[in-house]
Amino acid sequence: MQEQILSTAPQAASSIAQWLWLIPAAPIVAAGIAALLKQPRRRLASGLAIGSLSFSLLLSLIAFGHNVSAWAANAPTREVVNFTWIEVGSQSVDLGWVLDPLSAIMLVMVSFVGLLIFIYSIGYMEHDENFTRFFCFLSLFAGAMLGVVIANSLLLLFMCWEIVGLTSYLLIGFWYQKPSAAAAARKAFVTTRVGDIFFLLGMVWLFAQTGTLLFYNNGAGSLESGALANLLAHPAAFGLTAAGAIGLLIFCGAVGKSGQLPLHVWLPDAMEGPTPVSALIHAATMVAAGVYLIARVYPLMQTGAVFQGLALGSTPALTVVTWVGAITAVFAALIAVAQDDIKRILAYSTVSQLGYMMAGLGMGGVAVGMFHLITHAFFKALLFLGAGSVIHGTHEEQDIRRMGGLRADMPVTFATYGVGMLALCGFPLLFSGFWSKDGILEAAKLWTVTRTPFYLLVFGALLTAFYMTRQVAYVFFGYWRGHKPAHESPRVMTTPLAILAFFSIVLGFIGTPAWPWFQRFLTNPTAGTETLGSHEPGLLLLMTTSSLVVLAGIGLAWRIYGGRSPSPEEPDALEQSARPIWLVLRGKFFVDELYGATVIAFFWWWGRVADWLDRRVWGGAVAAVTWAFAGWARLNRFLDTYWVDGAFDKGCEELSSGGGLLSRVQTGRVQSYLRLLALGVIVLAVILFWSSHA
Amino acid sequence: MNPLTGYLLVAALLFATGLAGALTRRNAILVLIGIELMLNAANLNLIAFWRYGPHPEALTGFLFAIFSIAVAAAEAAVGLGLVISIYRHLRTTDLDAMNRMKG
Amino acid sequence: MTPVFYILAILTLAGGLAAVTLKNTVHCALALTVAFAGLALFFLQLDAQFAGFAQILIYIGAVAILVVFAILLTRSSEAEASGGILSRHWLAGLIIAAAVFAVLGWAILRGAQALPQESAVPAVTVHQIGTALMGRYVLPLEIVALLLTSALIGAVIVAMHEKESAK
Amino acid sequence: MIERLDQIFILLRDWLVHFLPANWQAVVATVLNVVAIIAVFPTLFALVTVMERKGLGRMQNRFGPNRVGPYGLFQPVADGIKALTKEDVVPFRADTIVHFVAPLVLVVAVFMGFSVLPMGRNMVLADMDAGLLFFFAMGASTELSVFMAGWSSRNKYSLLGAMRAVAQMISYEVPLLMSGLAVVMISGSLTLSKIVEAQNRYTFGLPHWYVFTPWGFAGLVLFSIAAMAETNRSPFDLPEGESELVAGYFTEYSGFKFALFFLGEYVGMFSIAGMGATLFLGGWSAPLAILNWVPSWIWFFGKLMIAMCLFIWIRGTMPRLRQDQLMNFAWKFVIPMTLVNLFVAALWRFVGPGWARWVVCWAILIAFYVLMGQTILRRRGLGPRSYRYAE
Repeated sequence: MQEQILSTAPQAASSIAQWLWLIPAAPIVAAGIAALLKQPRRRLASGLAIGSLSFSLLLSLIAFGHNVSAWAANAPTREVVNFTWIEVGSQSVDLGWVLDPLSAIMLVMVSFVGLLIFIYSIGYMEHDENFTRFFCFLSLFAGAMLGVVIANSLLLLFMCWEIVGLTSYLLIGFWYQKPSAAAAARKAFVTTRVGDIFFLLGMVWLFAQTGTLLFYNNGAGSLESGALANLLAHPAAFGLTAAGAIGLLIFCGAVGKSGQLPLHVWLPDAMEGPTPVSALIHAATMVAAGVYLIARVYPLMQTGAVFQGLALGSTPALTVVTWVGAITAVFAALIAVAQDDIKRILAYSTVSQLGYMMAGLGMGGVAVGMFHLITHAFFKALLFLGAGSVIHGTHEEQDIRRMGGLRADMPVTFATYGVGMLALCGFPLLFSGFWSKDGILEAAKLWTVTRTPFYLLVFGALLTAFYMTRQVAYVFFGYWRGHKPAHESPRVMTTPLAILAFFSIVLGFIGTPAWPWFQRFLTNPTAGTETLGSHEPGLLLLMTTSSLVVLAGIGLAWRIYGGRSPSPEEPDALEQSARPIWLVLRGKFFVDELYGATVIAFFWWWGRVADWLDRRVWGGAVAAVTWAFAGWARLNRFLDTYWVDGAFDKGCEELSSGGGLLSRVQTGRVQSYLRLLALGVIVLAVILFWSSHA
Repeated sequence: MNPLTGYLLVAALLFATGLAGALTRRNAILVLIGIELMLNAANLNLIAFWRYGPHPEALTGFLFAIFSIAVAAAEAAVGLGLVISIYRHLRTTDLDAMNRMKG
Repeated sequence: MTPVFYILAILTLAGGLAAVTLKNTVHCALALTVAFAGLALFFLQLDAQFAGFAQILIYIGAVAILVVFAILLTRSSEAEASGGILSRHWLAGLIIAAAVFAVLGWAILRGAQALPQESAVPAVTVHQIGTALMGRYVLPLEIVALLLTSALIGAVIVAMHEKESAK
Repeated sequence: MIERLDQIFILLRDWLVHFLPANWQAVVATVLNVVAIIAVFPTLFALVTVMERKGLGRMQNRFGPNRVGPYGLFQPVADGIKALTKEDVVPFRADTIVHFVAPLVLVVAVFMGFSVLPMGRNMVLADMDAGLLFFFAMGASTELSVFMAGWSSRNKYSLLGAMRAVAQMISYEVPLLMSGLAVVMISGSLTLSKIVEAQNRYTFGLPHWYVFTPWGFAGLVLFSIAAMAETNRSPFDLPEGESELVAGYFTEYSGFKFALFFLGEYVGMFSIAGMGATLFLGGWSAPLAILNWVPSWIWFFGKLMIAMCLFIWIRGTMPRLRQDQLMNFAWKFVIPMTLVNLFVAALWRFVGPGWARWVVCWAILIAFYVLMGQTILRRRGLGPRSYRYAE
């Protein structure tokens, strides 16, 4: 194992990088304090959480600015700070954190969106008696997430990753009184665990191969040329290099976390949690962590790829990522078409969008995927918060068929929600979603392996537009079908909506093909991913196509659902036209049932078997042994009573009389003891001397 | 005779005196005094051996003496505390009277 | 064997003897302090400055005072008037003590020639003592510290009134 | 010339000694030192008594002694003569020997204390390696003499006074020692001359006296409190509270023995004040770099005198404490504070130079002062009197 250079020898990390750890530390500390608070200390708890997170935001902005300026000055934009965590013999496990464009951008995004959602939660959780607990969990989550972002060691990343998983579990099951919530929490936890097992395997393998888990360590890190060459040298199964295999294993973890096929099942159920949680964890940040992870270990996946024409060729690992992403995108979008729960729709759309990101990573490289991640984080958070505000305003109503005409009752929500929806659909030119999604589509078009993902993604775009329009039509248009009239949400909830809306518009413009600042910034340092060729002929055509697709989707949906507002009882328009398909989509392709019929059923059966074994086999054995011993004991008792005791009693009498004699010695007079002691000393000394004589 | 022997003899004499006191006096406090004397005799030995020992720079005996002084202080405090609390029960410090565990 | 040695020896032994023989308990205590002082001087004579001062500080400054307090608190300075000052079996005690001394003395004299002769004065500074205490002997030091703490607490608890009866 | 003046006593001694045969010189030099000490401090004592009596008089709106000699300067002489000529009364039941020995022990122990005090550059009788320890050892052994005096005179006032005094001295010896320990911790030496040397440095002409550091300041305050209690000065003068115990443990003393006690107490005050000055006020070092030409011994004695004035002033100002208050104060405030101070000193040592340690140390000290001084003692208030016997 190579010599670990701790705390970054050559370019000594700037003080900002040195203090980067403060960013995750602050919320975690806040969580620790909040955990000790009593329930009534609401203001303090929320104050702590928000204060700490705004502190992190401030630091993140500073770090970001620092990094951008370094980039602008063509200085090295990656600063790492490493330290040895444990040392076992010659092996030492190092942890550390890294400040590079990737982490800088993520830091800002996470802390900013998180902050807005925290503020929003004050309003949303107002009436919950576990307010402080909620904020404790939230800050813990934020801290862990930021930890994931800055981690420079797969191990540290994994730790924070697990904490994130834990908080997700806690927050999904926040209303654990609801059995459905508890079940959802458990489901989420277990499902993600499945992915994490592979992640862990990949990690171990990586350590075994490179002897380090640090990403960057001045050439000694596992993502740097030396280690990569080594990894490339070792072939693994199925024509994969060790690099690719490890990458795929890690990708499994990402699949679990960001709800890709086939581990997506937990994400829709996760909507049982409070809406801010859905927004923060299950739309904006945590699920994006998977994507981020892939972006982080991208070199691992990409190494060995060769240039074909003007685009970089793919590797098996990347191909897998791409396919998984593309399929998930369409799959989830299809399901989303047929859902009635406002949050469920958004959940599936999240899954699908994550699929987009994955595909983008797989085909276009870090910049493409990350760009969509960032924009998506904003508008999806916006949508969720909007949904939350709708739910809040309609007294915990979640079924979109029981809403309608809300644009009048809650104008702010409507406006912002509309923005979010258009952004998600990728409405041409104006909205961020358009640009980011366009990037992905273009990457898909240029992809050297096959075109299929491209068509899938285009179809996905159509569907996205469709279901979002459907939802909006249901919720905000037509007339009110609920019982109690709706009301607009308080300022503390609407303000974040407005801010998010603003960003989900403007963010797009930092990454337009005309001025791909974002891509340049991001791809500059990370190992040679190509910036998407912005002066590439097909671009305009592509843009028009995607716009047309989007418009088509919106128009179609509007034709079907627009204006009219069916009563909750009457079947959905699609259902009337194509019932079987509808049922399939409605039933989410019956994946849950499938798992239920296979995996869970198997485990259930296995449990039965084990139970039977316990009762019958082992239990029987134990019983037999028991009987044997019982019989033996009876025999002993017999012997005791008739033989032993007699002798024993006799002996006892003897002893007690002897004790009586001895007890004379114990007068309770200290001095007599002392005398005896001294006598003993004398005797011993004399013996000693005589023995030494002889 | 060599100096160390002298010190040792003095220490032994002191020890014997203390022992005699501890063995012959009735008053618990005086017994304690005797014990203190014995301890000090031991200290004298330690210091003397340190001084004339082969490795005075190792400070072994010296520090042993220091520690034993500290311990002796603790012993005195506890012992006298005991005597006082016993006196509270039995109204006497006569050791011969203190032969019961019941207070 | 310097005259100083003899003086000190006489002083110490006289003090010790008085401490165990005198009738009045307070006198015993005072005699004890004389013995302590003598020992402290012995230490000084043995070039163990630190130990000597510690002896004075701890024994004369603290232990002797404690003893005196105990004597006054238990009124045992008057108590002696009733009944003899000697316990029964005192004779046995005396004999045993004598025997112990005999054994010790015998041992010392037998080993006398084996003992090391006059040796150089060890130049030991407080600094060395401190380093030794903090270095090689840090564990005993900690233990003694614990012991003293527990002894302090124990003494307080033992001597405290069970019932809060203030007079 | 300046050096001459500074070392004048040393030079004088050496000049006197050099007449003698070589093998005598060392002994005689030592004797001379001792004689000097024994000569100087009683004189000082005499003067200070006048000062005290006149000062108290001023504070109480009356003239102090002003009959004997100019401004009553010879008053102590008169007192001395009186004391010497007075009959030496020994109570009938008194324990004669102890009664006789007690004042001697006191005086001897007290004077021993001076042997380690550096009263000027190179002006220390025995510059011992463990000087501080020696000093405190001597201070500890005075307690016994007090007890002897009280117990031997077979007088309940004396006995009560003695017990009070001993209890008080024991309780306050702990903080006295521990506030000194802070200094030892920083200067890293038990040798008083070294401690003074450590303080005899200047930045911008200002001295490095320990009193100017947080822990030093707190240490000095605690030290002086403990010192007042140790020397039975008011407000801690219960042992000799005239209004309660006539004169405490030396009620039964008269004539010269009484004078000895008086002397012993006073000289004890000197020695402890000198120790305070040595530990915290830089001993014989000048308060300003530019004043270094003034002979060192002048600074030492000046500081001593200032301390004495403080003692007198406080005596004229403060009311007397009650026994239980005294003890509570010692065990529940002073000792904890000294412990905190020790900790702070350690912090000071290990935080290292820089503004940070100032802030931190002050913060900790003030916080604890507020915590204990203001809240704990306040809350307890003045409980009812409660005495405990072993019965």
